[in-house]
Amino acid sequence: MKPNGNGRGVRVSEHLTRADRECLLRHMLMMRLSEERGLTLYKQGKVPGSFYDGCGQEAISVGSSFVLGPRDRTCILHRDLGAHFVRGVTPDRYLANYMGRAGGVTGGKDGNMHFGDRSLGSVGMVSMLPDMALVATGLALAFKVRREPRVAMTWFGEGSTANGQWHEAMNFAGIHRLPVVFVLENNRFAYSTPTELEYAVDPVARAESYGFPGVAVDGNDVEEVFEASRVAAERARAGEGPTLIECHTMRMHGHGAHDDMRYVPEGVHEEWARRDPIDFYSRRLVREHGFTEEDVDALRAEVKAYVDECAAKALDSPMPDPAVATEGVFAEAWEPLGDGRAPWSYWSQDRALAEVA
Amino acid sequence: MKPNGNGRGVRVSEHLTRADRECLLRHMLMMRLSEERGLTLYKQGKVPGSFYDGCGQEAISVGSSFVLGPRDRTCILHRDLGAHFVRGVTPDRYLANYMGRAGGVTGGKDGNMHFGDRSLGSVGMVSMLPDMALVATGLALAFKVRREPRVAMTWFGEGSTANGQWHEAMNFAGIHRLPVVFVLENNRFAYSTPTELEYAVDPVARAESYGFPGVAVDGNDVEEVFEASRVAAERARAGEGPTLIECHTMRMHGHGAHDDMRYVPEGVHEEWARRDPIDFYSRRLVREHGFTEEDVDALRAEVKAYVDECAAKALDSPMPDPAVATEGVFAEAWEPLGDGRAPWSYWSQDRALAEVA
Amino acid sequence: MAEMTYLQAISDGLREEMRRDESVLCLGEDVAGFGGAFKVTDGFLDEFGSGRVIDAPLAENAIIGAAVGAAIEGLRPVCEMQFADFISCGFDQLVNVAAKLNYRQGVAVPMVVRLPSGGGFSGGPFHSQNPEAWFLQAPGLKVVAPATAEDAKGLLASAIRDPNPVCFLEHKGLYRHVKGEVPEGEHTTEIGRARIAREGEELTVIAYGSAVGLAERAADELGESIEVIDLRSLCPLDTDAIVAGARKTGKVLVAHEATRSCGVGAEVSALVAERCFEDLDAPVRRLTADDVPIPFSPPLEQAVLPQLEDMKEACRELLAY
Amino acid sequence: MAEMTYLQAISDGLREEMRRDESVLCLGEDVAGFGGAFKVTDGFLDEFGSGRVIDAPLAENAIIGAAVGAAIEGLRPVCEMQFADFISCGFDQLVNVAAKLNYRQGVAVPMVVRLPSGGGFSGGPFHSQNPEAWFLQAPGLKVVAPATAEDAKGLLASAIRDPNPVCFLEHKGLYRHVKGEVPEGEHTTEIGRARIAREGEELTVIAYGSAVGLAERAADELGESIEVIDLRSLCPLDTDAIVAGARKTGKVLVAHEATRSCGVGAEVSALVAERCFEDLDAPVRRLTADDVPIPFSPPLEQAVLPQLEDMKEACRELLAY
Ligand SMILES: Cc1ncc(C[n+]2csc(CCOP(=O)(O)OP(=O)(O)O)c2C)c(N)n1
Ligand SMILES: Cc1ncc(C[n+]2csc(CCOP(=O)(O)OP(=O)(O)O)c2C)c(N)n1
Ligand SMILES: [Mg+2]
Ligand SMILES: [Mg+2]
Repeated sequence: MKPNGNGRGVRVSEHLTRADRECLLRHMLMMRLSEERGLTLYKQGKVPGSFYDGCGQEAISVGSSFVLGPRDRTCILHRDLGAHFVRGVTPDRYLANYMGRAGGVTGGKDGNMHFGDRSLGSVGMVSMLPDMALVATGLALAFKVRREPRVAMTWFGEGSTANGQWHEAMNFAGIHRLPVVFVLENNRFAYSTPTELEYAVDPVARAESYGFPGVAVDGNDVEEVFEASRVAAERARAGEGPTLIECHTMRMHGHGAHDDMRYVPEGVHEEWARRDPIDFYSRRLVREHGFTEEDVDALRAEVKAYVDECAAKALDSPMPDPAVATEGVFAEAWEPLGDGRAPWSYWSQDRALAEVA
Repeated sequence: MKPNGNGRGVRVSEHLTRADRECLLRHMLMMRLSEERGLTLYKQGKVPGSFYDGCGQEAISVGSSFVLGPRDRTCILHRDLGAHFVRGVTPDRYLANYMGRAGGVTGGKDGNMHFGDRSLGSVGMVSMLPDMALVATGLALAFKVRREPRVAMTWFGEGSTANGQWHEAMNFAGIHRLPVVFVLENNRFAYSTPTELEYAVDPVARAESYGFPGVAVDGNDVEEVFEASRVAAERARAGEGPTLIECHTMRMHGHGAHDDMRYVPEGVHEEWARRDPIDFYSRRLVREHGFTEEDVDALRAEVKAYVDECAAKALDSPMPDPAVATEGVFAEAWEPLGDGRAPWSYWSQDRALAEVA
Repeated sequence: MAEMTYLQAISDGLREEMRRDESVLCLGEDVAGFGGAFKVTDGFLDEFGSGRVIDAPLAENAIIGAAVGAAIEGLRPVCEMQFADFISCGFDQLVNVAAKLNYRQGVAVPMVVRLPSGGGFSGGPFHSQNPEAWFLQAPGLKVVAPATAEDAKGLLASAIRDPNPVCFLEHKGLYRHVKGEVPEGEHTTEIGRARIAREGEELTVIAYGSAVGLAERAADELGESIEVIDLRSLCPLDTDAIVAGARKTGKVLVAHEATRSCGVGAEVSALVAERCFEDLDAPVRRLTADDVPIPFSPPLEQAVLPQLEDMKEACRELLAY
Repeated sequence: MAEMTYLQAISDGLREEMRRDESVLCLGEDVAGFGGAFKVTDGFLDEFGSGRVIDAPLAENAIIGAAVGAAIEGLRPVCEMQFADFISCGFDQLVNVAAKLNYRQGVAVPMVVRLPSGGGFSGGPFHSQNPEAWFLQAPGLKVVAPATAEDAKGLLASAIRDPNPVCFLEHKGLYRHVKGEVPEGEHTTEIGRARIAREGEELTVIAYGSAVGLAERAADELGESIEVIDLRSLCPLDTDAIVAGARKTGKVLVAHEATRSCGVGAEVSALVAERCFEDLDAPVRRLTADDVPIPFSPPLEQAVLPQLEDMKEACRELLAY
């Protein structure tokens, strides 16, 4: 269950309430069902361009972003819809963005997963990978310069670790011990390229040579991802610097909806399907945390109804006014990003307020 | 004597004849005396632009390049004049290049150390660091694709290891086990920047996470550098892939002639002066290899006379014809690089010929 | 001759060259096992093997830098940027290493960088750019941008045989929409020569890439005597053809999909201004994308990129001048 | 007012802004301990501390990318490229991240990239480049290029206060050779406004950076009534000033040190062609560097870069037209 796992993975967190656990499952379900809905809209020809999802990787973006406080900041990538939802984006604005509607997060300026809700503390990804690792490093630099107990979190795939900007981000963050959490999603492929053509040695091994810990966890176990992220965020907040968390998983869909995945060896999907993060966690909630099958089914039904509602809302959203096409190239003034939602019970009202103050 | 040395350093090579040892000392002297002469010409206003040298680092470029065969290829950097000399460049063409003369290696098109003699298998460095690491990787790719037992060797400073292109070169060379030798010259500073602001952990540690060995040697001991390079070149030729050789040393002059080195802590220069690579090796030749003081003095005198002669020749070289300024932007045809000089006795006439065939 | 799409013509030209010269090799992300994001190298791995069709890691400077080294040693690397937009990630190796080596050191760098460029299908800000003008500000690079299937094959072959680094802009919007008769077997098109796509007397539209078809369609629909010049080669530019075209009709519209400021259109306009001052009956006009990132949503993208109606309007205006 | 060099004015402007606004910080190679390769930030470390004057590792994408993140969080980073040429190594973060964030996401990125540019002192192919035209092909970047000490200070202050990424081109050849009276204390110069450097009636030279002084000297030595417009801001361009200048004399010479093809001169020439067709008495001419890498040796470099004699010759030709 934990390829290259380094044994540090905590499988059952002591920092989660029943409500937290339900919240984790809820967001994984919300991601899965929203992306399935997006794919349907794509097949119906309602999504211009291409379609990308993170099916099979829901535990990673949900489990890691769940540790964040309101004032923390994120650069969320293309397999990480769950992190957008955890931070407060609603599925309607995600679906509207895919459809290029005015109601999408970018209002039609950018598409698919290339968005971030500035009012929720998120900086929208660029396509060039892994550029956002440097941007997150810069956010963390600001936190350190101002001595603020805040964390920047960003994500990237294993293929992106071959790019020079990845190295520059790791090295810079290591030198200045910046409060940034790097979540590496090793989903076995970069588009069609298998890991043996991306690197000779698993990139988690590099972390130490940048001067900070690298930990490998089961990316399909949301609590294990949560625990590694919680420790990393604490470290960062305490001024001890970055952490590289490698989450082993498998990209269960094509790179994009057009990709037939011919290149994936026989049996790999089947093997990983047995380790579906949502089924896995649902079973665990029932087995170990006093949830009933009915609780889980009810939650799934509730989320499904909500996503349906959001899809309808997205479809009602109009196309943007062509006049905006030439607006906004330059900013009139700088304004701070808003704060993100922090659903983890740890961020109780007063703690959140205290932090904002 | 071996900061961060990993104990692998062989101090006395079994692969060097007396003539080889004399040749090593000769080229170190040639580098030292040629650069001193260049600096004089610079102070006399005969060198336009700036002046850079590798004073104190002579053992590295000489010791490493000495292992190369005629068909091997080099991307030589700005502290590595010795490698140009070992491969067959003569001091007059080096000095003429600094003075922007027609007789310089680039004929005035480029300056200072930004040259490489294509007829001697060398590709002239660009200023952007460490771009040549990728070019050398590409040379090695060609060797591997063609199954040729050839090696590409390149050099870079420790500061350059912070750049993304360094990472891309290491990663690519590691994935394809390319026949390339990377010589890392850790001279304690990148311009004025001390190592603690360049990296958190000494970069030699990264090699393993790229899938090939990293070895640290005393960069002021020419035989230790030679031995590490010999092993690395053998590895490469045998298809076993790259090696990263870190040579610990100290940049004894400023980054450029204009640099007063205020930033170098008290006593550091004095400490390293005691470990001057040329004095050190001269003493060793007398102590351990049957040379006499007279032999060494005679050699120094001979090299000095030769460099004087070369300087005169360089000064006789005319400025280039302005007409060439707009020529050569595009090539008419591709032509192979020539072969480099291979003075090491191992490259006996027949072996060299055999290799060329 | 055989009917093929622009995309097939690129594949065909590349395959022909790889068969003809075993030093030609393909290097890029997903070009081997997957056959390239746009399937240009589909089947190449099987035919030519993993030594000549190489899947690169996600590192554009590595792709271009390694190609430079391999080219110096006598291989003929054809690099694929998965999208032209990613050239910004390999920019340094391209403009400082590849472009300048021959001038500085007399070291020829025979390589091609294939750049799937252009928009029109909601690619958004990072999958729609037309970076060609950057290359004209980096002396040492040749730049070609075919508009037809025949030229796509011929210019790619010529680019591969050229001893210099050549940026090959293949417009994604033409991949499947442009079809034409293409010579089978070896076929080259000289780099540096423009092509008269349509003869006319009243107005000369100087265009390249996706703007050529737009101009032809506009001319047909307007039913006016409009000459359309397809530059094909942006560096070197065919100045003679530009000057002749301007002199012939006395009215010039320069059209391209790339953004406006300091684009190739500005260069052509400046050339005409310098060389044809006495010959013009109207101001040289430019039809280009606005100076904004290329937006994703169809109505926004259409507002930014030159459309057929814009082309017709610009022609009408100049004809009426 | 105080007499200072162009270089001192840049230091002075930067220091003033750092004193005025503690969110301003300097990030670059050797800017802290060493005070910068050209000593622009000399003494800054002592005055502002290591939290605001940061020596970066040798990694330009890191410098620009980290600045983007810091700017988003409300700092005002001033990045120094040790030489403008090295922007090619940070190009992707500049053109794809910094330039497009506001358009795509409504995220302002208030940062400055200082670019010591230009040649004339045997810097060679990698220490002499003028990359400004690249930036005009990357919508979302503002671009300024002062020619005087006063503007160097004023434009840097305005660039720092601007909520957008601004490329600040400081010409190394002007650092110590250009002196002038500079307002003490706070001083800003509006971005987007050209300046009439010299009044004249017969010919208008539109220039920026090092070409401005060249044009003024040429005008003086020729003793002719030549107007010299200093663009100062390249994006946005002051189109009104360009058009007015062209209309005033009917003859236009566009001059800059950057290479020719797709340079800013091409853009200005194209603008004049579009807007002033009826007003011109002579073709718009360009005086620029040739399209070659900038060579090292003095006779070669002088052959490539515009010289005073070339400027005089170009003016004479147009005056005689
Ligand atoms: C600099 C750059 N080059 C190429 C691409 C095209 N591309 C998009 S996704 C992708 C594969 C990414 O693999 P990985 O980093 O493992 O992320 P994953 O999609 O597997 O989550 C590639 C090559 C890109 N986005 N950026
Ligand atoms: C990409 C790039 N950025 C900046 C520079 C300017 N520069 C020239 S040498 C140097 C320091 C290099 O340090 P190191 O790699 O340790 O080599 P050393 O000079 O110490 O041998 C810098 C920053 C450069 N040459 N290339
Ligand atoms: Mg992946
Ligand atoms: Mg160093």
